[in-house]
Amino acid sequence: MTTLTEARPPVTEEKAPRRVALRPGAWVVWGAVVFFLLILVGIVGAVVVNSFGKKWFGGWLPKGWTTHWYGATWKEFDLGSVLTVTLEVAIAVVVVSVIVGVPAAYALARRNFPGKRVLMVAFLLPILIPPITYGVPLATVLYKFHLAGKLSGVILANLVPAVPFVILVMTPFIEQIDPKIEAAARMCGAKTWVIFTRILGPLLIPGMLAAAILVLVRTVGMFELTFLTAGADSQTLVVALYYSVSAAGIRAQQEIDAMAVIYTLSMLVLLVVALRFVNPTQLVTQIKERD
Amino acid sequence: MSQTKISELRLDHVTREFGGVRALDGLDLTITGGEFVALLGPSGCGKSTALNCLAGLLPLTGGAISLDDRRIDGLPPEQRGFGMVFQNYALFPHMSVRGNIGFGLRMAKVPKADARRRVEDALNLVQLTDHADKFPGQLSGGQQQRVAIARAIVMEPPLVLMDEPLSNLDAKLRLEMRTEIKRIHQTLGLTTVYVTHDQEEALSLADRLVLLREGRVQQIGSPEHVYTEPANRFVAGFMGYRNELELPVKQVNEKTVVLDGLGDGGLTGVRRDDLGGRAVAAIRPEDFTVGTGPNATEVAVEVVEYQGREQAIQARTDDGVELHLRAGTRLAPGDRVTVSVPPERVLVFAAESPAAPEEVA
Amino acid sequence: MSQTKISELRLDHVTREFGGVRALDGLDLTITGGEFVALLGPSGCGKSTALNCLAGLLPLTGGAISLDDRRIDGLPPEQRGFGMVFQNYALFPHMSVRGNIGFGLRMAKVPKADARRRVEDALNLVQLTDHADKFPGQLSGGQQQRVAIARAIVMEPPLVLMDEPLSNLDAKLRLEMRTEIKRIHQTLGLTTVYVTHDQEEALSLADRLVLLREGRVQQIGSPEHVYTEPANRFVAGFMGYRNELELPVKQVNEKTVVLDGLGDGGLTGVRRDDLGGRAVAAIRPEDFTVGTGPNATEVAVEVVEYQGREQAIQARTDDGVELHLRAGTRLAPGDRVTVSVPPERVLVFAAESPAAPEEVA
Amino acid sequence: SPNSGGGAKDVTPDKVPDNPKNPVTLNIIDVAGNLQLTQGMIDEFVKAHSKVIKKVTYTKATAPELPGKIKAQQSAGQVQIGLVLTGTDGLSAGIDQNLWVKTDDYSSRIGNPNYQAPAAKMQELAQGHGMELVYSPAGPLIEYNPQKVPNPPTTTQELLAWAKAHPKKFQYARPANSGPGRTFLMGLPYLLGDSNPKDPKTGWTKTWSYLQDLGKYVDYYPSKTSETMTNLANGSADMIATMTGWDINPRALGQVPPGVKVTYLKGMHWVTDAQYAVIPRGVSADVVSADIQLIKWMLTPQQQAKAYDTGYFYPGPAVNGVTVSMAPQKSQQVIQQFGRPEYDRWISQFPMETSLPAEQQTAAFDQWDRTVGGGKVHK
Amino acid sequence: MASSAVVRPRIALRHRLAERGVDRTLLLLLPAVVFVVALFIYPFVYGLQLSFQPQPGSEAVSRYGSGPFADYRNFFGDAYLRDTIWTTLKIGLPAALFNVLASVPIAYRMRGRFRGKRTVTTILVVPITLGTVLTAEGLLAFMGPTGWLNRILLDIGIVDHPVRLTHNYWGVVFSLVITGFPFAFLLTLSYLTGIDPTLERAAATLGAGWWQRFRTITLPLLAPGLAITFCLSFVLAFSVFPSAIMVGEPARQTRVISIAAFHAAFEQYDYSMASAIAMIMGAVELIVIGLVLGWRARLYRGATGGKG
Ligand SMILES: Nc1ncnc2c1ncn2[C@@H]1O[C@H](COP(=O)(O)OP(=O)(O)OP(=O)(O)O)[C@@H](O)[C@H]1O
Ligand SMILES: Nc1ncnc2c1ncn2[C@@H]1O[C@H](COP(=O)(O)OP(=O)(O)OP(=O)(O)O)[C@@H](O)[C@H]1O
Ligand SMILES: [Mg+2]
Ligand SMILES: [Mg+2]
Repeated sequence: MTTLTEARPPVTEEKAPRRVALRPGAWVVWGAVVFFLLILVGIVGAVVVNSFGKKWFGGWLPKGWTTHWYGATWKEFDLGSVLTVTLEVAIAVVVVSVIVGVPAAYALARRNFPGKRVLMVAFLLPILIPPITYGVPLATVLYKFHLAGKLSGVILANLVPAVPFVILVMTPFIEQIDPKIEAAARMCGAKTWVIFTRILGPLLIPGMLAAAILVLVRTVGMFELTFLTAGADSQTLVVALYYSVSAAGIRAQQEIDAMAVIYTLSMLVLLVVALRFVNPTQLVTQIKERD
Repeated sequence: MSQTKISELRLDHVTREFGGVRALDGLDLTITGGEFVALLGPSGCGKSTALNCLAGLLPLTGGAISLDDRRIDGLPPEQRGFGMVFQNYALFPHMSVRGNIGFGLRMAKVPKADARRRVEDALNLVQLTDHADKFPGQLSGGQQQRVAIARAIVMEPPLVLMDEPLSNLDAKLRLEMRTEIKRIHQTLGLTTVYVTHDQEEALSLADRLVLLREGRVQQIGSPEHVYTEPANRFVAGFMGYRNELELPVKQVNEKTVVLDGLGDGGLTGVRRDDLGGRAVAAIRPEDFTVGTGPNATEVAVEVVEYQGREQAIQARTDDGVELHLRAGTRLAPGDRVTVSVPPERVLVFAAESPAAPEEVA
Repeated sequence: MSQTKISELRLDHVTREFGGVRALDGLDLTITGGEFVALLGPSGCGKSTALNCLAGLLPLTGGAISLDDRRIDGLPPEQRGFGMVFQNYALFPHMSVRGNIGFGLRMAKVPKADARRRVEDALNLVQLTDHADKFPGQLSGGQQQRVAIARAIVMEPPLVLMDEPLSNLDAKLRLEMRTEIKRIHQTLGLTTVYVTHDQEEALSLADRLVLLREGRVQQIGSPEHVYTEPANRFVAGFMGYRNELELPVKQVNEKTVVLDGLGDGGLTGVRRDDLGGRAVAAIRPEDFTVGTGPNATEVAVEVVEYQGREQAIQARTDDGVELHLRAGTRLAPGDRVTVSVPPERVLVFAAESPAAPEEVA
Repeated sequence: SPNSGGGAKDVTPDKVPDNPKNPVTLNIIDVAGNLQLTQGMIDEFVKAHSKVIKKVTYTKATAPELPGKIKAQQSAGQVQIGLVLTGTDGLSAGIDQNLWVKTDDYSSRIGNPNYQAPAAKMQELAQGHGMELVYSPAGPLIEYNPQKVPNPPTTTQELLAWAKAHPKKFQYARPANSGPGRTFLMGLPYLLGDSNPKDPKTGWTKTWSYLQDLGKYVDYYPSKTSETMTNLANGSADMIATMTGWDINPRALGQVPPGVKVTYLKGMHWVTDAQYAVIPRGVSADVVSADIQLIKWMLTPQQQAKAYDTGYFYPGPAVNGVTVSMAPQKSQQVIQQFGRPEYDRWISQFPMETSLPAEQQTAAFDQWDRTVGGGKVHK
Repeated sequence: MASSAVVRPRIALRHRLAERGVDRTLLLLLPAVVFVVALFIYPFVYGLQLSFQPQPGSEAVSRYGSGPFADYRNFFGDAYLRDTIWTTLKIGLPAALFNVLASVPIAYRMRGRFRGKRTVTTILVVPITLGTVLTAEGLLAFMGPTGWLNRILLDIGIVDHPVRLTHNYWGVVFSLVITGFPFAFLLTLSYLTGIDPTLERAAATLGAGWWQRFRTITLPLLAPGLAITFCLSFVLAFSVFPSAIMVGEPARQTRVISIAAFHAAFEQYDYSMASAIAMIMGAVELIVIGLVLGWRARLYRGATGGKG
């Protein structure tokens, strides 16, 4: 056993110098992040403070506080049901657009076929062309088939830009995944559907999450198409919000702010819920980074 | 997915091109059920391509594949029901080892309890029980490879395709895994197509060897056949006839031939080709013996490599011909020794016979 | 990046944990400049981990690495200037073969013309000139591996770390590449740390072998030393002493020992440990000879594997002890033969000596 | 074509029953903020006439998008909106595109509302395709902070001089997005004595050059009236354009300090404003019937009194004979506290002009955008 | 053998098609294509043909007659309209570029593992929920002349008059950055984490410093994703509308093309002109995106990890 260890001085207990000091680049980046966040706090803070303020005629803070504005808007727009509708629409659009969009993105990412360019343009157009142009005829079609004026119409109309959006976002994600992994799944007898749900699904979660969040944001914020196809009981929050911002007439600034805060809060809840479930960093890499 | 056994798998002129270059060029092969076929050939000769075509992962550029007289080359991989061990493993990064191995069983809707048992068995087989809950990213190379093997084998598919499944394992483990693969192959009556670059593995496992070169078959035959009677100079070179001595032909007999330039009496060997003016004698290093005997010649030892009980020797004759041989006795560079080789161990090919390529395009 | 040669690289108690499990446990090793060190050990024993720690890709959990008495374990990999061939290649998928190989030279701002020449040389070396413009995704497994080798070697780094660089190459090519690696190592005076699972490779290439098991060093020594005098039962098993026969001790002498149960006169071997009641005799299959001689015993042949000139035999004594041996003569299952082994080729360890693990945790 | 009612089929008046066969669910869409004034009236109607309307749903939206929505429904033959409450913009867009039912056909059933004279003029803008519900003389008025502006301007020239002396302290919002902004714009031709106050393209030479001069001292044009109010409140502006409702209501809401004052410029003509109820073509006979009854109800003096609200559209009622004292208690209290007695005087004192028809308004906004708001680019 | 000889041509065709990328995988496109055709193509074609039918009595017709291109000629003939393209590009391009470029280094830093990473990520993504209205209101309140920001600046003494940060070009750009950055960041971060870190390690052993690793390994592998991120950010920024009005100077500096379209559609009720403007808008975007995607097509796109 003499070969096992060689004579050597005792190991020094001193810790190796680690790369702890941040490089200048890092300082700049983190500085920029902090700056951005400060601005953000200011912007959000100003609105939130005002929405609770009684009167704010300049000065650092309003004179007096109240929650009256929230009650007022809530009542005026019956926000309870509006929020429910918004939630339903948002979730339906996200789910359907992901289900329809991801397979299409898959085909676009994995295959080069004649006519692909034309198809890409066809998928790009709904994102590029403002709804002004196609909103009314689209709504006509939907009314004709008795789909508009209720939830289904709002959902369908919002899907028009959402599906291409998902396709566009997901294509690079799918390109990143090694096709060999799919091949392996097929060799295990997995059909296309299973490949999507069991193999690509989990690997694409960060991408789908990103796409879903963005679609969600766009849907909740999509005024024109929603308005054109909504019925009395299928209004979404943004319609109410736009009304309060740009409709004729007088309303308290605080009330608008209160509504904006409600809008943001409801989106925030959705976002945080989404982020709780999945982290926007890829599972795979996470595991790799553990070493 | 047919879990029934295969009775015949036929490849008819299977061809696959990549951008005009034929990676696989008219492969004709009939595999009978329960056979263990090994694909051999230099790096880049089309072995993986052949497996991928068989599995249905690459569309064919030409030819046909039929299983028991049913054309299957149009079938998607999941409907062929073959198992495959990928050269690069292709493990599911988001599933634990257990999840990876059990995936196929879940697909086949094997009852939970049964599946669990089979997964545990497979884990045991590849000696990964302790790592069952790790993810592929947390495994060593060899561990990953074993997961890939287990994942394919646990399905007990009628046809298993294995692409260098043991390349990252140490000698001891490789031996064990090899035995296991053989055992499974036999007990389950599977048909196996196996790619390896390890001759010993190929020889000991396979019923039949297929030698490929630049996408074209060079020889198909039993291990012994290929080993002792390589069809051409390329196969000989690839099968371990490391000494390829290009020498002028002195005398051609019916079965044997005498070449000039090695030893005093020339080099007598077995004739394998029609011969022109020059020929190539192919000799395995281990067929040389140190000491006088047939075809004796004196050489100077140049390089000695330690290889345990034996040494790998590079030596040179006085005529400047380089020889590779193995010696059990200790030699040192500079030593002069006489070596000999029995004529039946010397294969003589025409110099034009396809050579083991320096470069495989 | 220091292109100067290394004079001494010292690993002091280098330790690396993954979530509490020690993949590398107090590795002490001093590598002198120009040395060729091979790391050996079963799959998952920590070889890649050791290389990664050396390269600076994994932070240490404990211990220190010093290069010529300078602590380097805090340095980022790019400042260490070591070259590395990754076990999984890690080729840049968006660069051509040429681009991959030339990457390091571009980073080092080697003049264009010079770099081009060196890349071409490296391409030549790994026989990929014809594939120079392909992308990694278009290469076969072995071709990718050769790119990985070329990419590391073209830099001529003072220390090269190679993680199973030849595992996906065929025998012929492996032999050639092995020679090239050795040649480069010698002509450039590089220091090389080499992981392999191929014993022959390790024995013939390395100046020194390091045997690892579960992250701990088992033996460090010259190939011959490790081969003939394994430090313990584990090393013996790993180095090819495939027969590990646990038998009762009959008689203990100063240097030798006689065990009960094999042959009539017992099994005489070299004593390597202090012995208790039972001991383990480690014997290589190739050390058995068919025929009478010392330690003769009669066995029944059970399994015969074709391995070319030789056969791998699995046989059993009348006492039920299983033996692995090799035979040049043809045997068939059921044959009864007498086999013998010289006592100096039988190593006897205490039964408690660490065994080659069935399962490597 | 975009200008037709598409597939909308009109019900002819003879098909419209006096009472709906079945009580209807009425979808009311408000694009003018009109519900603030009229929701009380409607709710009371529904309570009192559950046989006519069993339920109302309210939708609020902005005017511009409304025609598109109605048109989509009409082209599909699926009109779901039963009644629209709109300002002049939505009204005339719909008239242009033939979206509204001709209410004149039902004048016998509605009866002749006893409109005040200026309100009656505003009703003419509806061209028989809608009924005016509320009315306000609006503006233009100047609102200022008396602490900063002890002597408010009394003429346009004084205003210009003041603005010059106090750059960036006078503000009015972009007319296209602001009631006071557009009232100021439409009132200026009268104040300046332009050749044709009804024709912004050719008849407003003085107005345009005045606004350009004034623009030199205007910091920027907010895109919402409320922002001018905020600026007045926090001191970044000292004088802004306003109108009656925008003077009273924000102070009542606490947006603007109660102490600010309002004045007018010499030569003032009121530019009146009104809001209407219109019925989209293509609704069922029952809905038309319910609409007619509802409109009639809303035009009774008792209901009209609710239009005083909190000074939001001051005064509000469109018909004669409605006094503050008839309004709900809360209205009375707000008007008492934040109303200005001088308004009644000014309303009777100055001539009333209807606001421009939508087309001319658009032209005026466009011109303003090009030459005043965007003028700085081209100079 | 006879039977297989008969079917051979059919199968060969299938293989040939597969070689060109036509196989059953393309069926996956079907739902999306059906969707786009059913719900988008008809309305879009309707809008397109509308843009070639100038509205009688409109300004375009009075100037350029009732030919199919009158609306387009009107748009390009009127500097006030034509300039909106330039104005929009001037806002949209820098904002989109900034969002994408700024998100790269931050996302790059966020890849590694550190405590609180999830929190920081979430906080950076949160502004996505603000919506244009809150952003606009917040900008006006916070950055307005009497807002907190100006108060702070005045109190510190950096400036002696309030700085105008709203109701001009910058106001709109700020609002686009605040809502657009998280968008770009979220995408970039997700694309970035799909890249196998081993590749960077390999580059490190070849002597590449962090910047070189980033430039030669990470960036090229990220580029296809960045291209898409840029396209989407650009589309968002190019179609900026509410904030151009609320925090911009809608008559002048921030008179973006969608204001012109809105004006035509909803103030003049000239839908054909609005369609024409929208088509022009789409065309401009398509040109920019076409350039970017054309560039993307030339990049490496494929697996960015794994063995080989
Ligand atoms: N996608 C591709 N595009 C272009 N050429 C390819 C592609 N895939 C493989 N090739 C080429 O086809 C040939 C055969 O490749 P294949 O992977 O079958 O080799 P192999 O026999 O498995 O080799 P190895 O033993 O090195 O794995 C190689 O020369 C390779 O470069
Ligand atoms: N990221 C990780 N997380 C947890 N465990 C890990 C991780 N990486 C490696 N390990 C474990 O550490 C041990 C050593 O791994 P290493 O890769 O060094 O093995 P190796 O000697 O290179 O094996 P092989 O010959 O199979 O490549 C293995 O048991 C492996 O499972
Ligand atoms: Mg291969
Ligand atoms: Mg390893």
